[in-house]
Amino acid sequence: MAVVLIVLPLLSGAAAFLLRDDAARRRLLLWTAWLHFLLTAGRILAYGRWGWAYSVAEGFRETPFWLPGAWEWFSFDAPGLLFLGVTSLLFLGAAHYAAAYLAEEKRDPGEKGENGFIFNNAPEAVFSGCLLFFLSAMTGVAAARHLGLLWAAVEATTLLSAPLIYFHRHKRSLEATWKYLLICSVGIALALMGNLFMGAAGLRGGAGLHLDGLLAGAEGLDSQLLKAAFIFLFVGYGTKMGLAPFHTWLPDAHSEAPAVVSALLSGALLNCAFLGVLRAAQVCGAAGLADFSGGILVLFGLASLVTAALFMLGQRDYKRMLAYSSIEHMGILAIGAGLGGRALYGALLGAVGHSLTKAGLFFASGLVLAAYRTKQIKDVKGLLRRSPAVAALWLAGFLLITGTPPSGIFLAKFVILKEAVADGRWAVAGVYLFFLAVVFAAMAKIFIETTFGEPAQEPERRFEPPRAMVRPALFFFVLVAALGLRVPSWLDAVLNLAAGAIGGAR
Amino acid sequence: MNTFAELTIVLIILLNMAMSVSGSLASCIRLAAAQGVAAGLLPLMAAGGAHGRAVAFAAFIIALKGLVFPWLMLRARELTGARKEIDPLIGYPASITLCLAAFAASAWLGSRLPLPEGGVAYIVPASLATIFTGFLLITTRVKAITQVVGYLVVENGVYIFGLALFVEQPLMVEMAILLDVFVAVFVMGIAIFHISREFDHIDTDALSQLSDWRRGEEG
Amino acid sequence: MVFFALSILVLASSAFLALASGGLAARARIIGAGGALLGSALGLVSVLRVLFMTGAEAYAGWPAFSVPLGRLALSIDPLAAFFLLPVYLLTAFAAVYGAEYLGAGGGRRTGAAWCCFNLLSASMALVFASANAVLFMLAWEAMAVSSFLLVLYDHHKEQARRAAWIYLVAGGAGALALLLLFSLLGASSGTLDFAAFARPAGGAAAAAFLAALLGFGLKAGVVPLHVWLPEAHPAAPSHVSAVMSGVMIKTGVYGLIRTLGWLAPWDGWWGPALLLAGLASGLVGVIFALAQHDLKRLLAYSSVENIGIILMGLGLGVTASAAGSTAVAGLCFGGALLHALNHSLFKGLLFMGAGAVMHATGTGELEALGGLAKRMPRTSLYFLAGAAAISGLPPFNGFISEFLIFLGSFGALRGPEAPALWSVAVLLALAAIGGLAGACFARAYGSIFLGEPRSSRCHSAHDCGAPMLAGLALPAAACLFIGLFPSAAAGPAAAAVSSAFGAEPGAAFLSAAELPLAYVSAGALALVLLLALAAALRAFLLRGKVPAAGPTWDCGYAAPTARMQYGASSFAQPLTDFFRPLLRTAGRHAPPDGYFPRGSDFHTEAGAVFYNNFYAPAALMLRRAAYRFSWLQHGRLQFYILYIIGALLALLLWKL
Amino acid sequence: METLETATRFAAALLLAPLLPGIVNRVKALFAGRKGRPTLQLYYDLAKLARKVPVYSRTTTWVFKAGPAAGLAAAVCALGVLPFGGRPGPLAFEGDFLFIIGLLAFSRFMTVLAALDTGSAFEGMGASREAQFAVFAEPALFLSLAALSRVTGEFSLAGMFLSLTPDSWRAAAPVLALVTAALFIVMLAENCRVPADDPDTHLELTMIHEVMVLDHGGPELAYVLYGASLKLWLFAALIAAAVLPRHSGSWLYDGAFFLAAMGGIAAAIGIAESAMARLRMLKVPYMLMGGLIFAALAMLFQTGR
Repeated sequence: MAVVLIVLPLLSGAAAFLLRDDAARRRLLLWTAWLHFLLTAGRILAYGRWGWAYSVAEGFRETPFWLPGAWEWFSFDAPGLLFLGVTSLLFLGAAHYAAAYLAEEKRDPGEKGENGFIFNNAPEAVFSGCLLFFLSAMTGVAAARHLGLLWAAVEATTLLSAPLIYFHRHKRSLEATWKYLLICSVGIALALMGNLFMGAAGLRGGAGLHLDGLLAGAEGLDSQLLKAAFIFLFVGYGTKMGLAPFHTWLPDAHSEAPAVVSALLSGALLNCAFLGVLRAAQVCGAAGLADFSGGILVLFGLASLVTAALFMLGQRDYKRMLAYSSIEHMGILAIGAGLGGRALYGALLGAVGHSLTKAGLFFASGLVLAAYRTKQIKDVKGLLRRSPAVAALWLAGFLLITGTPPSGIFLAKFVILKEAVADGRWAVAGVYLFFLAVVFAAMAKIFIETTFGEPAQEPERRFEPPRAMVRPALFFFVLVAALGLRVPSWLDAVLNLAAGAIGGAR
Repeated sequence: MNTFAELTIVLIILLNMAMSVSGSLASCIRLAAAQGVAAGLLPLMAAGGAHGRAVAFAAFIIALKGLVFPWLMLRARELTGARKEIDPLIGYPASITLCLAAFAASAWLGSRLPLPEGGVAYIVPASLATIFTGFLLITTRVKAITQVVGYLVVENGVYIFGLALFVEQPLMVEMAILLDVFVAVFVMGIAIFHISREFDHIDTDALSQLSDWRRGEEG
Repeated sequence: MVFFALSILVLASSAFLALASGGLAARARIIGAGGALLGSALGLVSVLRVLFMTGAEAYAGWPAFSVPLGRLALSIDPLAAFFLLPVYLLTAFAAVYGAEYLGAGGGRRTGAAWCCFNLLSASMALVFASANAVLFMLAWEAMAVSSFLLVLYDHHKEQARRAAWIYLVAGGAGALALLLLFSLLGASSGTLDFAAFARPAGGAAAAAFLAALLGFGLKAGVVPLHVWLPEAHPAAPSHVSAVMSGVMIKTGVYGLIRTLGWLAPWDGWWGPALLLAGLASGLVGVIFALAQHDLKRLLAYSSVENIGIILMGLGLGVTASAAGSTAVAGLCFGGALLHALNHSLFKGLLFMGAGAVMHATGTGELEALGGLAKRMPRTSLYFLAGAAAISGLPPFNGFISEFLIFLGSFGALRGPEAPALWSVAVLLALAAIGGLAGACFARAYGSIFLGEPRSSRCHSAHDCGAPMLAGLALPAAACLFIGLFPSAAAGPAAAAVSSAFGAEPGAAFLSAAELPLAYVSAGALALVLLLALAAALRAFLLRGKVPAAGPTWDCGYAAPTARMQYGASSFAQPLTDFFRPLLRTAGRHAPPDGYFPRGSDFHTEAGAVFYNNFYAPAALMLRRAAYRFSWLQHGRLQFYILYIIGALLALLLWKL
Repeated sequence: METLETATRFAAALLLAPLLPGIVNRVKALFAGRKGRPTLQLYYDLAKLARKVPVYSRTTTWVFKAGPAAGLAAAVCALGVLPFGGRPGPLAFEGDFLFIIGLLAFSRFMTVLAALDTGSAFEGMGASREAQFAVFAEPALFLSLAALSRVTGEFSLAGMFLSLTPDSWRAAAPVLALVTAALFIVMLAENCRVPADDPDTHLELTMIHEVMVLDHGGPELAYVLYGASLKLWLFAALIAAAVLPRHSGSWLYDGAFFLAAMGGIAAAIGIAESAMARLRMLKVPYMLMGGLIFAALAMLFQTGR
């Protein structure tokens, strides 16, 4: 199953490179997304309903599967499934948006202007192909049972998303791409060090880097080496996840990439990195080092929250503002994961909510960009007059992302806070609350100024967004709001199992 | 056998020093390649038994790091018509001092880490020092290519470190990792090419337009 | 509970229908107003059932709403019902009024306004009825968001956007504080159902109290957390301001009362804390109200004042019942609750009256109005009733609740030391507030309706249509009714007190207040009778005589002009001068000079002192910090990588 | 029988009230060595005014005419609460003084509005001053009554004053003295007497209460004057009840004593007016605060005891 899910987008990606006809390629993109989504959904439901965890059909094994005691390369446990589900759903929306987006970009070919820049787009084949490869790599991250493979998959996501960021061929996007590429590669190199340490720690146990093996023999691991391993893995994957102070690439990449790519980066890629961190924490937890890993996670989570808040104050570019909000949420997730217990449940729920909401917001930001041709907040006024539909999306996204109920994010924040208070972590709760308030104030200012008021340019011309580009965001927002009203039993089961699997602090 | 290994280690360390002071781009690339080759040879000597798999693997690595990468980089350099100089942000004396300091620090660090005692002396410090040298190249050089070189050096260091720990990765994983590194360098090469086209040189200080530094607007 | 559910359903569905009616404002008006009326009628049924028949109703379950920690648990006890009463009453009044006020034009905007209005009512009702923290927060935030959108009704005005921002931020901060409160309570009791909440151990209780004071105080507009109120209320359409100021800020009071119920037994300093907050709010509110030039800002500040009165009652009650004197506590609690109800009636009336004035003249600037009593006789009559009521004068309802709090504080005088001393403070503050409020509203009424018009805007003014007048007349009648027959309101208030603070205070309240209230109503009736007699006597004395008409005598000055009247600021000047240290009144004065002075100018203005001197500097500090911090994102790749290495080394050295 | 007595007392108060200003004026005239107006002057004035036809400004509305009526009605209503000669009024109840204060505020409110209704600069000025002084007078009144109620432990005027005995003066002399002083000051201010105000000044700029009624004439003016006298009666009665804690059983004696005390207080007012000069307008609040401070001291003494 896992292998199928990995190979499917791989093949269609290759096909996308070969195909000549744009329409056909877009259709291929959509079909692949749908197929991937349906398979994933079925898998998750099967898991959530009947706890169908491992199976012969799951992944292929190091040694033939009829041998007992052999470990899979790829298979799904609860956390993997959860993130796979989010990724797949997100990709479905992104595919629809991308198809419409590419069509739009084709309709007025040639050079486009955007606050002063003139640029061309990369060939569409490269774009679609990389999108599909990207999906396959992320599926690999979710499914990997071997830390080495996990590492490889994460690095693959970096490399495959780089061309996507450089879709608009101009200086700024190129700079963003370069920074993204180098910073993330360096970070990932550190993660590789972490893997090595992990392996060294597991050397006596003979577990290698197999997650199952490590977890099984966790008591035998050398704690000092394990700590080193966690630190390296944390810094490595944390760089990819965008935790401060490793976040520096994130605002650039997210603001310069096309909206659909930003959505995928923020909604899916960061989750993959988060999964990497969680895996490391999982081993630490199993080895009884939960307090160690939890402390680090909480510390850097708070740091990210503070950084994001301070950079959102007086932010001048609304896509960068969204990027910083992603950093903020990654911080919240890290805090939740560090606190452990119920907070871990909150963190996972938050990850789901944030992915969908932020993706929708980036979609909306793409529409705003299309309506105003600028990312400067000061030049965007009176969106409500310019395009009521987009304004409604924009505002709804703001309310959802800041955790205004009904919203899954609200529940996540609440659960995490409750856990922090229950543990008597007063300082954590205090900083958490204060900077959440600061973030809220900063974002509120920006969203009010952009949405309301009178448009600057006269004569005012209405902007009618193509429905296909509005629908995905709408769909995601409805989902998140519904999540705030009702967490379905199967999802609850998956979340609980995932939280239980990762264990986390105490 | 270990003597050879230790000689290689010394060679690697010296290469680090050389890189930190080498003034020309091409030589820097070649030094990195040489280091990669040395690293690739290391397992054959260290692990003693030069059995089939190890040999094949070493050959592959040497081919990659000793031939493919330098070729890619030099080609990129040709295409971009980058000037020969490295033009570092800090002077060479400072660089070499930092490199030495890095080596000392990694010696200390290696002594602190309770690593499984390999036969080869100084392999852990050497690997760490290599990594730091890589970072040194990335952070103190202006050109984009040097940063890629730095990245390669970091990779070398990590690889040596892996050898030091005897972490026997399954072949598939090793392959995946190597593939990633290869693709990384490839993609970076492409990026450099684009950079040179857009900015008509590849100094990264041109690549600092994207920032949130609100100069001048107080409060 | 069925009726309540139906009312919520009707309100919500009519809201979405009104929105869906798109450009057709006329249809939106019918749907919106009709839905609001029907919904509030249904709601009133359920409220009255609880207050007079069933005593309490609860409902739990409905799996459709099931989230971690949250479930759909509703409960209407007398306390909730007592607060629900004004919700539905004012919703109905404001809907009737708004049907004319918003008009049949305005296209899509009108539909949106109706949608938000009905959602606001529904969410307020849900706030009072919900018995689970998550559900409560859901309703709470829905309330905040819908009112936020209504504040932005005139979003093309920069002022409105600023107000909306301040309001939204205040609401968000308050919500976070409430999350902290509920986390504390939930941590101790395990669940987030209100029924299961119990006082957490040790310092957590104090923390919870402070969190509640912050979160609910922000909504209630307690000084110094009131800064959003004078900004946001004037920005919204008048019938919305009526609902916001009349009912919505009461959700804060309600929350405080509930919290006190959960956190009992109370620490010693809580009562005084509430009391001091009340003192500050009451005095600051009324003093600033006295200094305002804009009618709606004035009314907003007076809301702060009335919240202060309510809190004084609560605080004194808490102090007294901590000292064991139940009767006093009962009187104070009852008075506070009753004042909450009364305030929503007369404040709603006054805001809608202000709306009528602005509708007719296009301005709420006191210095530009005058002489409207001739042109808008009925509006002026109703407004007068509201003004008298809010100044706490018999025979109106404002007097009743203040009378009860006074009675309580006098009772505390006889008791043990601590409450006695606090009660002296309350007495003084209430007395001063009474005098100041009287001055404030005499000033407002005088400069709007009496004398000669101060600008041409007033000449063409005339009474508005029947719906708006009805929206004014109904609350005015309610104010008079409670003023004349207070015993009718005492029963529900007593029930609410018992359901909030236990049976003893409720019973004590009823027994202590019954007789005095009967006498007060007798006295009020006597006053009305005597007024009638005086009028009759005058008529008798003037029978068959024709009073002559002339110019105002004005000590023989022949040609008085409208500009020579005593204006609003000159009326208030002696007091505003007296309180200048607090008001920081900024003045501009160009005295006439030379033998033939060209002209002179005197202008004073009381700014938002708390915002300018506390919040703005804090925000500036934060922005400065952000500015310095922003250097870190300078765009240089090399340094970015240094960050990573630095952090890595730090971690290695620190943790290994 | 009881009701008859009550009615008599009530009627007596209504009838005798206009006498007080007359007495005051007599005393002042005595001090000034003038012959002075007849004691019953106010009665004559009222009778004359009742017959006159008023002139209304075109600016005014019904509020202008309602002001005096409200003032009168409130004053009469307040008298119903007031104890007379050691007997509770017909409308005495727990906290009735609060009701009285409410009535006073009501009449003040309406009077101020009536003044503003004329649109005249002078009357607006007077109204503003009236409103300002009320802010300081009310707390003083409240606090003195609070001290009284703490001394006696009673909630109703009747209760307070009836439970005042010579012993309570012996026990709490300072408190009661301070309270009396505070009440006296408040009375002076509330009834626009020197030093707060000068009823027979002719300089409008310095007037407070008088200036508010400049435009009134005929029956309205009669209402105003009569209401003012009732108000004076009210405060005087409060003080009388405070300083006169003697209650023999028979209501005849008590009534006589009471009336004598009222006369005495009127005389005291006259003396004060002749002895003191008028304060500057800006100083009046400080005088009222003096009253407030007296009351506060009384309170402190009382809680200290």
